[in-house]
Amino acid sequence: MGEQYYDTGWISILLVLLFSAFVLFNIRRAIASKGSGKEVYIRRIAGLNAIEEAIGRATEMGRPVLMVPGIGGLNAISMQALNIFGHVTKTAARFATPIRLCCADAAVYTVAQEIISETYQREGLSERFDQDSVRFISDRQFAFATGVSGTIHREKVAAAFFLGEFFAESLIFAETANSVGAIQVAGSTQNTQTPFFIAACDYVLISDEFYAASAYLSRQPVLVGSLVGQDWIKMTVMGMILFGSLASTFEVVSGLKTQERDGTQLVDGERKSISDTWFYHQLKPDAPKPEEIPQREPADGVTEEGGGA
Amino acid sequence: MNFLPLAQAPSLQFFQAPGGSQQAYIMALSAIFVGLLLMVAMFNTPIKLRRPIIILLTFLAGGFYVLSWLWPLPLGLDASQKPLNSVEAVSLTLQDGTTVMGKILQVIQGILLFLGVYSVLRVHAGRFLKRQKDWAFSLVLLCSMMAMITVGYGEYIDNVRSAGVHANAESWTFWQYGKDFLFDGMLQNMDAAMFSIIAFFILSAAYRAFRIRSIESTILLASALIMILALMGLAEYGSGQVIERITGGDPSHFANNFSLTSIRLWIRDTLQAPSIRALEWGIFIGGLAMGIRLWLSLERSGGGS
Amino acid sequence: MSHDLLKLIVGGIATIALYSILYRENKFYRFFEHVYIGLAVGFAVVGLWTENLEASWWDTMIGKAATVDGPATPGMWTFGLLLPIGVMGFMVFSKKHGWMARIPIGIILGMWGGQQFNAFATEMLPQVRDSVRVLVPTRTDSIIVPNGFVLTDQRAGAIAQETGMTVEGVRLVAQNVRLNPEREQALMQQTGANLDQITQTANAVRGLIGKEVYLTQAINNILYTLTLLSILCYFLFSFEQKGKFLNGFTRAGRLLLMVGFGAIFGSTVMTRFALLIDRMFFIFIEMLRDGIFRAGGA
Amino acid sequence: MKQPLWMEKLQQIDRKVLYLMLILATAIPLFIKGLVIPVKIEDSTGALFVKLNSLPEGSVVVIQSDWTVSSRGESAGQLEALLRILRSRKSKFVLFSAADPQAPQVARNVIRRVNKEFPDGGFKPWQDYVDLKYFPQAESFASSMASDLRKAWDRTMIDPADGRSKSVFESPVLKGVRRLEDLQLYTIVTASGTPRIVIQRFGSPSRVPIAALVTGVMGPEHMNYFAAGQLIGMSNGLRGVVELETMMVEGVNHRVDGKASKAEYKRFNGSIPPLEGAQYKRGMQYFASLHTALIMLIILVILGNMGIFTKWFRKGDA
Repeated sequence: MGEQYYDTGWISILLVLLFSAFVLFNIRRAIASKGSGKEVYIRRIAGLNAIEEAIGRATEMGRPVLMVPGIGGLNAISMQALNIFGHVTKTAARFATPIRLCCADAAVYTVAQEIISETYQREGLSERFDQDSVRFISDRQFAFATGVSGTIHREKVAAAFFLGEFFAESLIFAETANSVGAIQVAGSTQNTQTPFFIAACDYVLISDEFYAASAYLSRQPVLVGSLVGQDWIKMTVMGMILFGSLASTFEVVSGLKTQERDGTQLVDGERKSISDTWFYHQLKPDAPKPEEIPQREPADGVTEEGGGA
Repeated sequence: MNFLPLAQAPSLQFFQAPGGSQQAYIMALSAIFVGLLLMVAMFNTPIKLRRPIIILLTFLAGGFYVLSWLWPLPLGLDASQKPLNSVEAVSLTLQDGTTVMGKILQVIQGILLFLGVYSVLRVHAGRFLKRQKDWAFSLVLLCSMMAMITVGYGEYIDNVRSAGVHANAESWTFWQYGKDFLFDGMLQNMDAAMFSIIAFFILSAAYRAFRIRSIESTILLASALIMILALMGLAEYGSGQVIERITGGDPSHFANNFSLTSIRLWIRDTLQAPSIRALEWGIFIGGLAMGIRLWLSLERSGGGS
Repeated sequence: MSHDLLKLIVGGIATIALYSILYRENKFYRFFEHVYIGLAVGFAVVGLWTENLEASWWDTMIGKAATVDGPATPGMWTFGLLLPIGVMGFMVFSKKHGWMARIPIGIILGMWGGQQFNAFATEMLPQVRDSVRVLVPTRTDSIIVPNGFVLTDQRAGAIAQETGMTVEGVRLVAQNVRLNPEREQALMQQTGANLDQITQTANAVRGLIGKEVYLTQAINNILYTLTLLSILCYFLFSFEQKGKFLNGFTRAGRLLLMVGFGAIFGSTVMTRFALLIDRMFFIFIEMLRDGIFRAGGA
Repeated sequence: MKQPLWMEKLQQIDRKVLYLMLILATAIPLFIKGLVIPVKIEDSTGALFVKLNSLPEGSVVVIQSDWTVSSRGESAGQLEALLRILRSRKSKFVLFSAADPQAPQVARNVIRRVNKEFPDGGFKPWQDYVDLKYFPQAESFASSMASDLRKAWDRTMIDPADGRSKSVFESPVLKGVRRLEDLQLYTIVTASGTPRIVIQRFGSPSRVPIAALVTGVMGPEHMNYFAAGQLIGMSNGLRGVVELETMMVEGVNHRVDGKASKAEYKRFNGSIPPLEGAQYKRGMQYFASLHTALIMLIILVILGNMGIFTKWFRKGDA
């Protein structure tokens, strides 16, 4: 049965399992160390203060805070964004700053509704929560963009948070918010949009920093531990590349693949290319060779010609 | 063992009913009814049990995909062949199950969409009924929504009734024209308009914010400029002409390494490619870590309270 | 006025209305904004049944009886249970039963989570493999990738046999494999071989050169590896990046990151402008020139 | 340190003026006919073109068309070019979308338009292509394609010969197709990240070669997949369209009277003659406008930085 894995590659499965173990181990470690004084450390991301600063300004001006969790479906990225928004809402609720949370996915809208109302409840400010402040606009990308920019214009938001999966609409939001003078904090896991956020927003969480931000703000041991686990994975990958490069370099430089003796003269054969090296092969399962495919009986009721349908 | 039985094998599993028969309708409707009853019964679930139920369902939903990833794939098995042994048979079942799981996800997401529609109705119908600011525009929104729904379903029903005869542009009826007008004429064009409006914003953002204040922004700008220049066939051609003057058309001349194309390719392959790759990896790794957290319901707001 | 022309004109007006936000927020824009969102939500409701639930829920649940077009497919009545699960999502507005909304949400998130393992394995690991580079030159007789190669007798003989040229001819071609028309003409005269043979030989020699790593290539590979590692290092969060070396390394990572972002910016600008050009084509050529004016003139 | 007035003014041009200038810059070149701008062939586009041109007659290619009118500017040109090349190879294709319910209709419009160019009427449904319409849930659809094409593509289509609707696997296109391995090429014309999903779910890249024709936004990201061999070819945005059109008109490494070709692809050993009757189309028509727009962008960035430049020079003086 083992040879079946030939198609998927043992190494890749082992690596993913190892990486998962890193994450789980560190989450355990973080939970265990919580409150013991020797908590798991994560460094502060430069400029995270921008979030507090933005809410502060909105409060001063008495204008709403806008939050957009991207247009992605319900997945971990939107969840992470909503976690951060929960944090933002907490502060906003205390100062009675109005909030607007615009969603493009109904499932995300459901979760947002729940998280935000829970935040108000926990702060004991349920009466300040307006269900309509969490809105579903449209699931169509640019209808959503139009709706959000309309909201920005008409409500003259003072602070805008764009965190999550953003695509082309990112710049529409950023420039519109800029034109009404809102302070903006943005972060997208879509790297294609980050340069536009860099160009147009006041503060940008680049790539991974987005994950780190929610861990840092919430200080949940699960998030902190997972972040450390991610670091371990990264370091392993870095090690793999370094080791792999050195090993392959050694293999390519040190020897020729074949050396044939032709009469009395030593003739150089083919030099190994990088794809012939041992390390490279570890991560590259080959497609099955024809002779490895076992012979099987035809299934019931299936003729050679007509097929199954 | 297959979830989706082959057409020729009508031996039904317990969760199946003969297609399109009265039995199928009755069983499906009773399943809905029993489900709703169960849901009402669940109102009284003790608080202690609530979280485990959610965690278990989350775990099962994700567990299917984890299992089908871990289970060995048969080598070159195709649909017309019998599996060799039980390992292959299970693998086949898992693969069939992928389609079913996909459908389940789609159905649940679909039903949740009503929540979104409910939100839209609440906000805009409320604004209209209470005659709040901009109530007229809310009315416009509701009307155009109703128009789209009417025409959309009208066309759908008309197509079903006429067995697709009206689908040809020659035999269109009111419904087809209506849908074409609202959808192709308006919605699609407005999509394209909003998409292309970004070009204006890029221009003003670049003019306003692309300042070479720090080393970072200078590098960003320089890299972008080289990319933009090299995208332009003319700039590329012009620089090619200059290089050709120097080399005299000799492709083995050293100066060829300094053409705009060569410089851009060098930057792309040596610096851009790894930097984009490193960024992507951060996201992949984060995705894996979050996948584990959500699947096992470790996160507070992920699955339970 | 024909349907097509009407469609064009309304599409054009809608486009201009949405563009008017560039001037300032106005009633014209606001009107079309609300039309747009209304149409989009309406379309979602239409698509919900016609594109989604009908096929993936109803037809699966009820199945199909056998017809001339095909055999029967059995109905999976168990799919009926999905409706109550979805309905649980509506409990989110109830304070008492709000927890039930987490059941459908949990299922969606669980499925997403479970898929990440496979996605990670098939997506990331081939890229790790591709990032392994040779960091040291394998030949030191040239700093840059040379234009030609001095072949051993054995090698030249093998190529000559393959291409049907003389051994001397092969050697002559191998001296400089960057061909241009003049050089090809000269080689054809000198060796008496035809153009195909010469290009074939040149390619064989290029293949040999490609297997070697020269100093400049090794430097590029080192730069590649350093860029990758330094940016990965920049995104490490579990320790303070202190120390001169580490600090410099991550700082370099941040700068190199900007090179990547610049490239993305440059390439994206192309798309954005291309889409605007297409809209201009729609308004000026399709609607005005070929639509209104031609229709008016004809 | 005060700047001259004109310089300050140049740094504070009103947004609205910029917008108007951009409209003019993109619209005016559209009215000029017959412009041809030379362009160099990228490796990724060259590889795609060569792969397409090595398809044997009657081979079956998949076109997963995942774009709608909103990205017409780039994707329409790509699909048109792809169809023209496939026609010249006498290839058959399977059309569907896994990203957007509207995408199949948009693709059908393109097919209709391209078909008008051929005297024999171009691609005929059922005979030359099958239209599988839209499959929701790209992820699970790709998984089920990887496990069993027949179950994944379980659709019917009307056979024009007798007017009955039959399983698509009875059509001349899919008659010999059972698994992914039976397809010669899998192309994805897209405005989003769908190639990534296909690469993920198909697993081993050797099962079927995958090529992507993406918008410029997705270009840099997908370049990674091309470099790692997960994609065998790629066309990047409008520029990719122009390159494809150039290769169609000029051929690849094709020489007339010993003169060097205008379209060279160095990694390719052979040469490909121009396609019969090939002309510059939409790509080249938009390319001039792209130039004016980009030049305007560059000038504006320089203007925006004038203040900083002058500061540098002043420092130099002092």
